[in-house]
Amino acid sequence: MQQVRVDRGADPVISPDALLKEVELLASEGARFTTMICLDLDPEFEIIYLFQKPTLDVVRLRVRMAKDEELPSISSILLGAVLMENEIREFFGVKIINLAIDFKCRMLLSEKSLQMPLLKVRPKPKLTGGGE
Amino acid sequence: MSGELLVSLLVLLPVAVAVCCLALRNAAAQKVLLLPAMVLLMVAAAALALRVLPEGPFALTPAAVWDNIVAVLDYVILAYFLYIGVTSRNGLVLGLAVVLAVLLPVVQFGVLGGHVAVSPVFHIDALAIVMCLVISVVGSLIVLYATDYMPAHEAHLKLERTRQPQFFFWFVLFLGVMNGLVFANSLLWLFFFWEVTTLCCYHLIRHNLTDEARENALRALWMNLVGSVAMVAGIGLAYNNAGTISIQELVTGGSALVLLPLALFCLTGFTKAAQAPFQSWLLGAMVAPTPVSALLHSSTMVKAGVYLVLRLAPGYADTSLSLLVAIFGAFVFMVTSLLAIGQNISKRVLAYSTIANLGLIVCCAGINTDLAIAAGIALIIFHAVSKGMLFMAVGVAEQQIGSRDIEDLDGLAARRPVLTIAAVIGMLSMLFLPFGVAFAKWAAIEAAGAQAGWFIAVVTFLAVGSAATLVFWSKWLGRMLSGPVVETKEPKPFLAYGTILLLVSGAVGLSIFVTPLITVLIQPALSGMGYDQAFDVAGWHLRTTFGFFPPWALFLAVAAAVLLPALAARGYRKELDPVYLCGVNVDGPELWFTGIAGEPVQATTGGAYWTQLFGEARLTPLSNWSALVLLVALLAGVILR
Amino acid sequence: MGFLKRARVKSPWILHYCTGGCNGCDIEILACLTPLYDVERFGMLNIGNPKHADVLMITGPVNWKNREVLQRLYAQTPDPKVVIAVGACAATGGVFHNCVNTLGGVDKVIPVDVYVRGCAARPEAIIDGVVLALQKLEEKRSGGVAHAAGAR
Amino acid sequence: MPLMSGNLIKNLFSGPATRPYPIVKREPFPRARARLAYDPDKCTYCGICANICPAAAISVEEDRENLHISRVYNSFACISCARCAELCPQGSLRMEVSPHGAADAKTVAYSASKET
Amino acid sequence: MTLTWPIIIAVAAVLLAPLVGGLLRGLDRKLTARMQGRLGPPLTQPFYDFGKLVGKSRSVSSRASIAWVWSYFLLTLTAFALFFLGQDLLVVFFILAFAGGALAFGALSARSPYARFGANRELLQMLSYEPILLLAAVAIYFQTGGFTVYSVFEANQPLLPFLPLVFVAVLVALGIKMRKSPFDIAASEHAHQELVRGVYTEYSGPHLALIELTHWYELVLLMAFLALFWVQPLWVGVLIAFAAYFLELWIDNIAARLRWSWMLGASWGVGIGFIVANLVLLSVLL
Amino acid sequence: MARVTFPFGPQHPVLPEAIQLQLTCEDERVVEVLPVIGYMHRGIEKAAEANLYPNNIFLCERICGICSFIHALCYCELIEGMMRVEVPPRAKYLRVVWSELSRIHSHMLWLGLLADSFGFESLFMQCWRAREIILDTLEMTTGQRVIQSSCVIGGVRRDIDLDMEPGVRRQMAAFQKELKSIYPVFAKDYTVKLRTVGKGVLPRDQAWSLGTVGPTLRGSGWADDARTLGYAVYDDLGFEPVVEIGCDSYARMMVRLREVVQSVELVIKALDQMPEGDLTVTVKSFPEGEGLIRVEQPRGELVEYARGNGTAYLERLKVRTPTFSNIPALLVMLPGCELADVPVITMSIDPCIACTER
Ligand code: NFV
Ligand code: SF4
Ligand code: SF4
Ligand code: SF4
Repeated sequence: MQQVRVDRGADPVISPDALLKEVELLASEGARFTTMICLDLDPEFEIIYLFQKPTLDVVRLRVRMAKDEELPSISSILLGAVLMENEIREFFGVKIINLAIDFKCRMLLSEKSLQMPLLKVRPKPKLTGGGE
Repeated sequence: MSGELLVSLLVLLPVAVAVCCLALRNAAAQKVLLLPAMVLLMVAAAALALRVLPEGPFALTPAAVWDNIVAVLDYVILAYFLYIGVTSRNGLVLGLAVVLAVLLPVVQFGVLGGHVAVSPVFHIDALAIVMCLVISVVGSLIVLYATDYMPAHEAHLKLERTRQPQFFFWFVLFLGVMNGLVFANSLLWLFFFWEVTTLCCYHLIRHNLTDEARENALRALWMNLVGSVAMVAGIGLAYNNAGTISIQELVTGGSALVLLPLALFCLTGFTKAAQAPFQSWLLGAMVAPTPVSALLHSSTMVKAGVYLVLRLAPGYADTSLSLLVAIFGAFVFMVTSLLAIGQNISKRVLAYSTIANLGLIVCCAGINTDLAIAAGIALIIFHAVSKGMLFMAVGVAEQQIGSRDIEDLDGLAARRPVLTIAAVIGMLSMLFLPFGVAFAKWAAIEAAGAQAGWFIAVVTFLAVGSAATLVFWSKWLGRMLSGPVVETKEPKPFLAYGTILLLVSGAVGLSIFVTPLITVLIQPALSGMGYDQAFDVAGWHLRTTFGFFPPWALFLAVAAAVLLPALAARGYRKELDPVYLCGVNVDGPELWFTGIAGEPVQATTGGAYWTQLFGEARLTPLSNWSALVLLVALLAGVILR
Repeated sequence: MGFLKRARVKSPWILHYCTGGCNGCDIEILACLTPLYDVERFGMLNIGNPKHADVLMITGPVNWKNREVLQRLYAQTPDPKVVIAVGACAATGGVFHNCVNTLGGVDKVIPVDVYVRGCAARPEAIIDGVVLALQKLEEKRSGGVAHAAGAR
Repeated sequence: MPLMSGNLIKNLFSGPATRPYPIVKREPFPRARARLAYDPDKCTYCGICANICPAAAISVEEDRENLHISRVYNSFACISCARCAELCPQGSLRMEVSPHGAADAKTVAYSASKET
Repeated sequence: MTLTWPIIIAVAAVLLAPLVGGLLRGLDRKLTARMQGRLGPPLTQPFYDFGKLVGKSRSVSSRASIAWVWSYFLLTLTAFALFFLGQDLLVVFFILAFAGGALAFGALSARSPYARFGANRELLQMLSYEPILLLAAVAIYFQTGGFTVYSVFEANQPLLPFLPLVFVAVLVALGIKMRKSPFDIAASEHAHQELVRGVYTEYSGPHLALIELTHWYELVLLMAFLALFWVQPLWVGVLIAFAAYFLELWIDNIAARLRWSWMLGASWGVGIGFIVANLVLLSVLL
Repeated sequence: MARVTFPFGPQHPVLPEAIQLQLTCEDERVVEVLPVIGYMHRGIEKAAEANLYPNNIFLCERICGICSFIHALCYCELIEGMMRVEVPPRAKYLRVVWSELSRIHSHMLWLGLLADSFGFESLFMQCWRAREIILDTLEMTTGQRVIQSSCVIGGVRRDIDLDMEPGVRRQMAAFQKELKSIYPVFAKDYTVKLRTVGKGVLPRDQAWSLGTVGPTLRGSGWADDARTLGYAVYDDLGFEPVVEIGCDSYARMMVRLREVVQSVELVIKALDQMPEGDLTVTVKSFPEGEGLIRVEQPRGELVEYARGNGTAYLERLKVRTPTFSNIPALLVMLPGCELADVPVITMSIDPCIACTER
């Protein structure tokens, strides 16, 4: 039976600056990007990166960052991450920089939609709301 | 007017006018000179036609001193070629000129023994009249067009010192020389005129004096010199084998011994007609101002090549040479039509189309039946009118739009309606049936189909080529027809537009009156060459031994089919709907759609060229080698018999 | 003009468009074309081009990005035309009623003539819907009441 | 190349597989879920169904002025999940196997008469 | 020949062709459906489609397009009439090519990417089938000594035994003209194609109806051409044409749509190759 | 060279769903592809935070109507795992049966659409006709054709009881017969091969590094299948992933084709081995903490993450669907292909936009 419950303590937690180095290391071992999960743990974001080793196991990596911190994109190392990074930027407003393909926060949402829908606590300057 | 006078007028008037042009630096003055002169030229041609057609061939032999003058001039020109070869450091030109310089005296003094009296020197039959009319009418109109075109051209180039005098000198000279060429019966005279056309052509291509222009002019020169060498050799052989250098005698003599010289003359014709593998000089010629292209492609230069092949056709009728010429022509027709599909430069497409049509004429000469020769002659006429006009239209478009790329002609109808309609009619006249070119194509296919054996290859080439023609014209034609309406006033320079429209009406009119054209011009030309009547003209339709062509009925039907809807569509006044763009159009007149990141993206609709199949990179080597093999086979076949 | 009128209900050409549903209804619409249901019996064709269509079959709750697309497709469909909203989410938003990026139903964007129930709507239900839509189509005339696109 | 031919021959000779739906209606599967049947007599208006419905297709409304409670079912919104039927304590809700298979004429209604 | 009879025949053909063509298309859809195990639409479905389209409102994105679509129709009609007047086959095919060109011009002038793609592919299709048709006419000349339809009737032997390979080649052309797999690259009979019906994309309502009508004429014309391969007695030819039609449908249902390059290769290889082979064989054997 | 830039979608006859590919072509050769997505995005992850956690099953099922059962299964297994609920064995077997039936229905649907995308209409019809057998089986056993609503947290809601089982077996046999007539057409037909072999080549290492999953990855020679992780009862069924090494559209097609065969066998095997017992266990508590699960969808590996806080509402539900991972591969495969191959190559990853955009 696969492990469903995630043991938090087992994951390395790093800062955004250390991310690229870690990912490069992983990539050099042949790992590939699986997905990333962003959590709005106000006042921080926690982003869980999942990588898959050629042995098919999943490796986790957690990044903790302040909401206005910049997160480097890993799409230059692993192109497969580009869509998910765009999505997280669009849904949470995480400042991801150097995206390989930049959808300018218009990947899934239109300018009339509710912006950054998954934020738990909305920032002060009210963003253009959607809906009727 | 006496025939002599007319003939000398037709040859010498252009020469005189050309010299005058050299002295006139003023564009208006040139116009004042050229307009009446050209009208006079046309009138003279018509008058000669009126004389020759009812009365039969007209022979003329100038005083013997002229023979000497011509001989001297031959060497002057040859020296000039040598000079060009030396100064340009072009090995090919130099080498060929040297060969010529050796060969010419050998032939002239060694074989011909100094002087051979040919009687007559000029033999003006109906075929020559056809050519003369084409040269004098279409050529003159192009000259008039050039008087409008060139000032604008020079204004665009911002020249300090006008080069128009030189331009018009060579330009007008060309007409006279061409007339002389088609009248000539003596091979030596023919050779002289031939060399002068080469010279004119060289200078006209070079006119803009850019590096590319110089280079392309040299290419044209050496390729034409190949033809000259072949011609001189042919003259020598002809005299050696048959004892005559009169074309008429050679052709009607029916001796198998003349086949090799005839083959050499055909080769000469091919070089001048830019048949593969010599097509690159004509393609390169498009660096010249557009009137030059119009002139070279329609009424002069290349037409001289096919004229020669056609003129000699009776001489090689029913020989394997004829078959090989037919196969060669058909092959060139097919391959250049296919090549044209891959081109996006309008003038290049036109150039390939010219080569293709010349190939078709060559093929007709090779098929060598009444119908085929008739088709060939008809093609010369129709092609000259339509192609000259198309070049002129493209030239105007290039000046006004600033591009010769077919892509940029997209939607021209909205910007330049008159020009577009002219061009569209011109293209249709190159392409579809009731019009003359297609009529000739029809006749050619029937004529080729009626021959058995190896002519299957000819028919196949013709069929594929004619389908390819359809493709490259159509995709160009269709693009021009609609576009966002732009409020621009179409500048309409009088002479340029006037000549274009005249030629358009000529193309249509001649096609409508193809039956009288055949009875009045083509059938006499046929009988002049010793062929039977190709068509059984019954009232208003044409019947061949196996086919049937009702020109007027077709014209009525097609005119109704094309014009009525066009008129009706003009009346459609409702607002136009946006095109289908998968539901993401951005509203507006142009083609925009919502693309990545929600931003508007302009939809572009570039043309298709299928370059991986029809591109020059792929097809040209293939075609050149095959054509070369065919040429070698052609010569070898004749030598080995 | 009895024939023309009859022809109209005998030859409904369909434009199927998914505005953000789950696919379920879309594949059922496709299933209608296949041997077991074969709506071509009624002359129906899935034509895929608004300019050729008579019947718009719309599935999904319409999300914000698709709104304009839907309006444009509707505008590009020549009259007379009918719109069928297929499935719960096309009718009301269905299970996506509380999703932030949806508008909750096709009739929020373009006028709808017929609703088809179900999540996913069964082929039989879709056929019923088409039959009803054709009745509506018969009532409309060419160039008749032109609906303003995006009524709401 | 003509690997499909076998199928075509079979299809040509075995007749069409088409179910002539509106004319002949297939017997529905006993488990088929079409619409919700409601028995107002048993209902206590407890509101569980309304709370639990994932598509918000049911609401139990209380009209205080008229002292009237009604249960409103929007069959167009219903996703036929049968969760309400499962959870209704009174058993007043039941998924209906529609008599003619998956759909009947009631499945469709005009916008104007969009029932609630 | 007197012109009375041909004119009567031609007028009758022009009047009857929509009926025949429509029914043929109906048969096509019915048979296709049955091959796919479906019931299929009624035989008269094409007429319903036609009537429906006539009654629809128009959507026009370019004036030139609507002019050309009418030209397409009228030119096809001209070719059709010429054929039934017993005229020169080459003339008929040339006019038919003009008609095809008109269709392409109409699509090209719409400035719509899809229509233009369609038009370009339509031209490629013409590049594929034109030579076949022209060569087929030449082949018929080989056998009959004339290029006219009339001469086929005058020659008193059936063509098919002598020109079997030519017949096969014409089948290729027919497949392309009918827009059937594997050659339905420009505008497919069925809509799920990457070009959204290509050349027809921008037409709607009555114009689409007109195109449909033209197709019927084209279809009847090509069937008549196939029937020419056996005109003594004519009913054999008609039967052969129907058999060819069925074969075409069969092939449509056992093949995927192929790409243009393949189409070009196949039609030139099979089409032209077969005709040339046939003619060579003929001249060697006879 | 003349370029053509135009939208391919969102409304396009070869695309059953709304996605736009912004294509740039030279002649007919595609030189640039940009995916424009968002036409199907509903905001399910957000809605999942507002719903009672058991209701999310029905929401998750409607992420996609094709792979809906496995979506429900995934969500249920995830929550069960977080709450340490042990599901009765019979329920596990039933889950496998329905999962595999869903897979067959999804693959058959796809095979049909693929056939349609290269203009093989009769084959499309044949596939969808065979697929109806599976849909009938699903309707017979669960009451709905495409969205079954049969999985709940703690087990399944419906049973395949003794009187139903023979019916299911009969249907499977009928399906196997149909499949036999379709299989060779796909595998061997000349025109099919012409349109698929060598089209959309995705080399082995690129398939891996771009993050592709499912048949797209397995068609490039990787034996990566989440079913080997053994959720539900895949351990007991002796499951082996299907792998092809062709790396092209044909290989991907063959993977799916062979998976259909395999799935039918799995269904029958599951029916054979199915133990008696309860269908559900009652679940009382609320999910807490974090959970992560990977299951195999027809299109590949589905990764779901949930975070609960001990209330009836989840704090976060993250669904990473297989197509989401497969789309980057399209950007590599499409440039350089012919326009006519765009539908085939696009279909070859079996894109499901509803899943991708949630
Ligand atoms: N298989 C699958 Fe899904 C999921 N999850 C995915 O892309 O189909 Ni709609
Ligand atoms: S109604 Fe249901 S099945 Fe249909 S699209 Fe909407 S959610 Fe999917
Ligand atoms: S749950 Fe049952 S009893 Fe309660 S309101 Fe609903 S139907 Fe009535
Ligand atoms: S069946 Fe489901 S959707 Fe329908 S009313 Fe009951 S709970 Fe709501």
